[in-house]
Amino acid sequence: MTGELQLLLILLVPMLGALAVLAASPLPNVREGVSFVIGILLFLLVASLAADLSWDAPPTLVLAEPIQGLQLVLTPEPLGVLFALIASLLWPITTIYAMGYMRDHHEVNQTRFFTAFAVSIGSAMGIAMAGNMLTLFVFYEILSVATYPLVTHRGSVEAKRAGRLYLGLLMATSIGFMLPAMIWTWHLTGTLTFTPGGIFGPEVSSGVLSLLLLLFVLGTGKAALMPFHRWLPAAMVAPTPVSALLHAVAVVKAGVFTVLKVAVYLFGIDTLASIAAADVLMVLAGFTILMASVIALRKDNLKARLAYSTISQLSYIVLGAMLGVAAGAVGAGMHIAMHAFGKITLFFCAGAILVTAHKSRVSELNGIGRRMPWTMAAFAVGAVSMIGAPPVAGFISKWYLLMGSLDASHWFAVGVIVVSTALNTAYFMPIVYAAFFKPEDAPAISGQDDHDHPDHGEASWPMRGALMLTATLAILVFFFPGVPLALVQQMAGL
Amino acid sequence: MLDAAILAVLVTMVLALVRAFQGPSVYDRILAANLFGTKTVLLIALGGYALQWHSFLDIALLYALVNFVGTIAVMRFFEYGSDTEEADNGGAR
Amino acid sequence: MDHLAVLVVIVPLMSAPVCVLLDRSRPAWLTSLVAAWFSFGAAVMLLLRVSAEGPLRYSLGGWEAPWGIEFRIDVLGGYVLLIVTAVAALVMVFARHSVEQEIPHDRIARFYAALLLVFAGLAGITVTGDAFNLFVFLEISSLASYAAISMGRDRRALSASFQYLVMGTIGATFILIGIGMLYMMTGTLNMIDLAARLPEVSDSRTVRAGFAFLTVGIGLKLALFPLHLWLPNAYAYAPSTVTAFLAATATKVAVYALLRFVLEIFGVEFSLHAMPLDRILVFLGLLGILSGSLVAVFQRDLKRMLAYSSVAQIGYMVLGIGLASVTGVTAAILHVFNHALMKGALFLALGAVAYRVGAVTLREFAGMGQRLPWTTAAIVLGGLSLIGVPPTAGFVSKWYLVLGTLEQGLWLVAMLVLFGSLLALIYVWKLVEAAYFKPPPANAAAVAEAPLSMLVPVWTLVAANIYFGLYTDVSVGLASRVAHDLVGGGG
Amino acid sequence: MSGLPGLYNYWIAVFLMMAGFYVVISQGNLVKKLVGLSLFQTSVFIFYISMGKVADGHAPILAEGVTVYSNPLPHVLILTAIVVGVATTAVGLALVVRINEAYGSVEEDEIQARDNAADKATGRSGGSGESPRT
Amino acid sequence: MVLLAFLVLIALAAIRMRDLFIVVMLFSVYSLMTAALFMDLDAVDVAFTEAAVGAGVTGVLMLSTLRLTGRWERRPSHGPLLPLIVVGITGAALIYGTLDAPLLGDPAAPVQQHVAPRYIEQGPVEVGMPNMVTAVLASYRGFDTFGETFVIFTAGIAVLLLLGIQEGPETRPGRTAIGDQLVLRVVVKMVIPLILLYALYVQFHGDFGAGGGFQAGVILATAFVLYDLVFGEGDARLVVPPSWLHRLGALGVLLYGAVGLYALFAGKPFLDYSALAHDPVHGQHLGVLLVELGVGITVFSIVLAIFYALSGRRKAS
Amino acid sequence: MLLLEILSGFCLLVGGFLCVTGGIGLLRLPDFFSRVHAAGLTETLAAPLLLAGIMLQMPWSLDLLKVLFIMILVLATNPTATHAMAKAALHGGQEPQIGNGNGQGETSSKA
Amino acid sequence: MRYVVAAIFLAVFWIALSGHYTPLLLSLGAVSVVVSIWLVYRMDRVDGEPNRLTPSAGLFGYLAWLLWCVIKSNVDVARRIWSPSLPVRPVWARLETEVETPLEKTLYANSITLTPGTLTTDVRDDHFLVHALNQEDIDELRGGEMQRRIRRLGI
Repeated sequence: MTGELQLLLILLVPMLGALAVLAASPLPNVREGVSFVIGILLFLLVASLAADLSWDAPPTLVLAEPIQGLQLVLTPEPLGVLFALIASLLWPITTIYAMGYMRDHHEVNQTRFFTAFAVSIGSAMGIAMAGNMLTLFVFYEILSVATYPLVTHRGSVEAKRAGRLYLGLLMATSIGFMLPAMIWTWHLTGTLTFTPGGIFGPEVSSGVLSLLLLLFVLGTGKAALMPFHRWLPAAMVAPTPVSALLHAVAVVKAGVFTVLKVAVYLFGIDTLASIAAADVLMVLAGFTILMASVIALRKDNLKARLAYSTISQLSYIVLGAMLGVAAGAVGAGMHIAMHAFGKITLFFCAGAILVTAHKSRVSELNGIGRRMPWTMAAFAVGAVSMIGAPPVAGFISKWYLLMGSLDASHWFAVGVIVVSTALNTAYFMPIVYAAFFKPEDAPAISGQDDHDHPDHGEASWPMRGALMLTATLAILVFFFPGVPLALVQQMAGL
Repeated sequence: MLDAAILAVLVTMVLALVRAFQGPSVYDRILAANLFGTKTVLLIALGGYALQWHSFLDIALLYALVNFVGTIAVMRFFEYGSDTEEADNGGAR
Repeated sequence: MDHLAVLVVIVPLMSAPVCVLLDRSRPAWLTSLVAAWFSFGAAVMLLLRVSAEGPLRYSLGGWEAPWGIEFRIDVLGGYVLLIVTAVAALVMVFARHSVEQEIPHDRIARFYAALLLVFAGLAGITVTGDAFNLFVFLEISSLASYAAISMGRDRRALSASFQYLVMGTIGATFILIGIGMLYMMTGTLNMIDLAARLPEVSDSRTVRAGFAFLTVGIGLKLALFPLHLWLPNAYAYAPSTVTAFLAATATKVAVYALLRFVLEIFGVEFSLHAMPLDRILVFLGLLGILSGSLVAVFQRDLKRMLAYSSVAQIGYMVLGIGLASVTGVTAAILHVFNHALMKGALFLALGAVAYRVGAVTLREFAGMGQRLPWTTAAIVLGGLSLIGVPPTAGFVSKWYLVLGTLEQGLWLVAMLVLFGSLLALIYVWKLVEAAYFKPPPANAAAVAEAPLSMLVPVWTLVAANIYFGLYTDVSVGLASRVAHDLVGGGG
Repeated sequence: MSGLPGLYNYWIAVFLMMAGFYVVISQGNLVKKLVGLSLFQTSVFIFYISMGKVADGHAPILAEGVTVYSNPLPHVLILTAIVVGVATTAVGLALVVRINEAYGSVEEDEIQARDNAADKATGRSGGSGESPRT
Repeated sequence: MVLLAFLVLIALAAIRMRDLFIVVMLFSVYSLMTAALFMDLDAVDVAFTEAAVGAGVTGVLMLSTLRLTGRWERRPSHGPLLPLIVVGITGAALIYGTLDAPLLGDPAAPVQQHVAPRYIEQGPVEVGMPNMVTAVLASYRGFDTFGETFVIFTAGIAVLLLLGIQEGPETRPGRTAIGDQLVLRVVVKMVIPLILLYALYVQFHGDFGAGGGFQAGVILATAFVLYDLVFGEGDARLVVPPSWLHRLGALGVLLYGAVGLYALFAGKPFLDYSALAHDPVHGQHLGVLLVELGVGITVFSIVLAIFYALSGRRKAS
Repeated sequence: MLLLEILSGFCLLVGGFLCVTGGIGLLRLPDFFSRVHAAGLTETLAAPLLLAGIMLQMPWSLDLLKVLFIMILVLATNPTATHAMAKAALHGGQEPQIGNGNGQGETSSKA
Repeated sequence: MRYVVAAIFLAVFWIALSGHYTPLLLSLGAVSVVVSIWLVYRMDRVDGEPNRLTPSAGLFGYLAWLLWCVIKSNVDVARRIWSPSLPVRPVWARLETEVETPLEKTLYANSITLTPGTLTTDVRDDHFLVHALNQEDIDELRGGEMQRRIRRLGI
């Protein structure tokens, strides 16, 4: 199989999968089976691509040429492959989880759900493999649109409001900032191809570069950098599998992935170091990390707390990207991978708790560890990963980030990382503690909670299996970080 | 002579126009307009002859015709009774 | 082969009286269909030939230009002609059921005749090489469109049509005055001849005034921002077929006329530099974009919403012309094409909805995603193109437009253009939300999807929207070629 | 009169055009608007015909002993334009008749008012902020 | 000059009057005056048409509309300021534009120089008819006239779409001012044959003098309009049934087109009449005759159809 | 020839005079019906006189016949139109102003 | 027969108008006359009021007489109009008539109207309503000279 064909298949498989799901809409089992099989297939494809890829002469697939001289082109590169690997690995797992979740939760419009899901993954693949900024932008926008029905899935007033905010913010930033930045870049350089070392020549003044960088990074609404972070908590009204895969992995990672790509391949790490705006953005990222952590601390709703945690974690990546040193970029790239395993586990847990125990608040979780030991154990693993303590995945990336900060002698960044670690601990550990060690609360005033299941046990097998799998992965990666690390270092040119 | 005649026709046209603007009744105006039309026919005939216009007589013939048809049309589509509205509307101006 | 140039107009034109003679709905439809497809085929062949061999001149009556009237098809004309004929061909397929439902049965044949006349008039404008002949075709199409619009079922169609008639006639008369002044100074009506003779007299006040009148007149037909008042009602209350056809073609042809006169006949140097038209166009274009989009946001009748959106889209085109650069003009011409695709798709789809449901306000649209899944999906895709979401055609034109503004360093303008896109996002999204996330009205009867003859044109256009968002060799290639011809390398 | 020097002819034509134009845009009665439109167009015809006139020329019909003819081309154009004018007026009148049947009025303001009232009644008012006038 | 003064006076009066009946009448008079002015400016054919159309047809159509819509205009509720400004600007622009215009009657004006001399010098030779206007109209710019015919046809379609024609005889009209006037009937009956023949004369003598298909069609229609006015629409519709009209109109247009297509099939450009006969000039002559006939038929039937449609409409109760 | 010219001049002068007279009458006379008479004045004699005036000047050609036709047309149609107008005015509520005293107008016969 | 007369009349009319006597135009003229007659025939069939006026010596005699009347009354009216005191005393009277056929009535009524000073305002079965500038005009009409002459025409 040639590389081009593989690339094409990587894009086509989820898209065709979406059609297959649509076609199988009357038969739920077939539909979900299709979903799952396609997920596996996709992962195998990505893995095989990654396995026999030569970085010197990557395959290039030209899809179209919407602008004269500017093609829609897919070219794998290390970071993208990493992103694709993670997304495609987690997709089948999420599908398993979703089967359990959606059925137990008696969701409607499941066909729409699985279809949009497949399209979203497909566009995430497109983002990952994008060979130039235009391609990335195209899939970025498709991803925004495709995830919209997932956010508004429930159709309630709240969901619609969230959907509006979601789409509005993402579209507004991308069309309002990223698109002009892109066009300006095109105007200045005549290319948008991702090139190691950047595309800007010396003739472009640093002021312009600063402005462009600001536009690019702020235009990436999916990176949830403050003040454009509001969509993420709002999007939590979506069903949990969505939150788990998309808002912990695909969508937000697409955002930070974009930032990283822009930083590394459009500006170049070295150029970045000389741009004033990079520092501004770094400060902004640091602020976001701290602010989001503080907010997370005050959120009682579990998914909201996780969402703010995500915002905070995403900004690590931005921070790393903006450091302007190779180690920072490596840390950022690693964090894309590492955060994914931890956060998806956490979301899986939150969903499992919601479906099984009908609890969504942190304050209700006292003693739940005894009823749902596996779930809460996985939760603990995820939490540790978030904090960045060994022996879980999060440690590795944080390590590199810290190294990068030190490398660049950015004491502000170092401080942010240290303080935020403390904050992370502060908002995750009490949950774990309460779940296992606090006594269970008496049921609230009866009658009010008709749907409460005081005698619930562990979550159903698909959910439990999925979340345990991801927790295990989070630990495994800590011990065998070879593949992602190699990829990221390749990217950073180390 | 011819010039004098043309002048006379023009003067008559002015007078007709004055009547048409003054009214007071709609019939006066119709009458004046009709007269004006007839005078135009004469004007074309005389003036055309004086200035040696080409085929001016065809046109004069046509004008005479149009003038007649126009007047008939006014009468035909002018329904009784609507004239009383004039009072309600406080004059035709 | 040569005769195709004239047949492309004559066939639909002469089919109109044939329709009247047939006087029965089915044969009339068939005649229209055949005529439209014939024209489409002819337009394709003409464009191929013209782009390969250069402009084609055809002297009508055997009298060489400037004495006789000539048809002159160049790439620009062929391009717009192709748009017009393609839309006509699709609309005619669509029309059969829609017209049978919306038009009283005994008038269908005449309605088709009117539709054909609109079509032939528009096609004629694009091919003629004579300024006055352009006026004649303009009037054929305008008169027929007044009638066609007035056939809408709402009584407001009548007042809208009247308003259009008054403003359109003022516009046409202004054009007539403008042509008269040009003729006065040059003694010719042939466009090429005019272009050759105008520079000698271009600093006379008469030519300047003529220029102003032509521009304002075309602006009226174009529904350029402050002169757009006729458009929303006319589009909103016309029969679906008519709305779709007019929205996709009429203003495009007016843009063509603007390009032809402003850039070719007067020349860039005169129009955009000696006269301050560039700034005026940019300013009005922006105002049009913003006001049109803003008003569209508050509309609840979907046809009205899209009509206001058309005002905004015209703003984009005019803005592009006003940029007076190759990129800007490319963007304008490209948007002519793309907008025809998206508005054609959207209005046809709304027509399909109207065919099944009746009215198309936001309220009726609730739950449409379940009731008419295919049609609604088409509307959503068309809407995405309207916003300019990649990979749709709308994105490509917006790209070039913003590129054009940035080339000139017009930062604010670029931002406002993109802001317009966001407004489009708002109104399109109101529609999407209603369609998918609101339950259908309780008393809504179960409806079947629109017949295939309506869905196929709709989806053809939707597919074209996506195709031309990805593969732009044809659309952008031709547009930029035309822009180079018009503006010249230096621009 | 044909010896009239200069541009007065044009100026008066312009004045007449503007008179017609004024009627079109200022009057609310639809029939009067149409009359104004016709006035406007007719005056434009004067403008055109004026430019074709040659001093001491004759009507462009071949005649013996005549060497100077006025330009026939404006005449041809205006013949066409007259037809266009009458066609427009006819369509406009037909529309007025239909409007009168549908609304019971041919006054622009009243039609507007009735539309607005109908909008309110059905609750379909679409924020028609701009009232189309002119 | 006097004519122009008349025109100004009439136009001003038309603005001020609020009795629409009078306004329409003044408009007819205005048209008539314009036509006289056209005569003075050597535009015989135009004067002919303007008189027949502006004063005749347009006036009659407007009057028949007024019958349905009422005579009185309401006082406009808007101030005249904005329109005045718009008009002022437009007028100023026009005046500005005329400042550099060639003087009236200047034989050296560009208008007289470029294209026109060929029409004047060659027209009678190439097309073979003394009336250069007809030569230009029907041959040099025959395609414009083809379009013009379609314009009128379109108007017919439009009016028929909007109003339709009530078929068959109706009851006699109500109490109109003409009522049942004997004198009128007799005189009209005497005049009509003359009008008919005159119309046909105009039709066939367009080559030589003022006139042509369009004018002839209008005059012919006028004859029937007159008949309708005096004898009532029931009778008129029996003489010329409405169902003929739109077909005739279509046939007229098609006749014109067919002449063009014949040339096209003969391998010449569309509307090249020289293909019609061996001798090109003869062909031109024949072609002009035929297309003028087509124009005449179309104009006659469409004008009459429009009149039927408007006048046959009953007042909404 | 001279005779013709004198005759023609006479016709034109008298015609012109009558024409103006009619116009004056149109202005001076008190009510609609009287004005009709004045209008008739200009049409019945003035028009033929004027036309005859140019006929007399013209060289012999078919144009003479045309002038004759115009004359006949004017003479045939104008009284008819005037008559129709008068009748309409009568029915439209125009009261003829009746001279004081000696006219015993039978206004009661109004339809 | 009527139509033949009419056709001849129209043919003369055509020849007078035309002035071109090529075979083509003459044949077109013939066609035109036929078409006109055909249309008139259709009208006659519909309204049942065919036109019977045929030119005759008597008619011309009458017209000559009428012309004399017209001249007389013209002078009279002109004199009144120019007279500073405006000596008009309009009257409106009923004029008993004995004419019968429509054509006679038309001719009579139009003749009355044609002579300035008198004006037919309504035509009834057995009387006209006549408006006159002065009583004398009415009196003259009542003298019946005009009516007699018209009846003598026998149309």
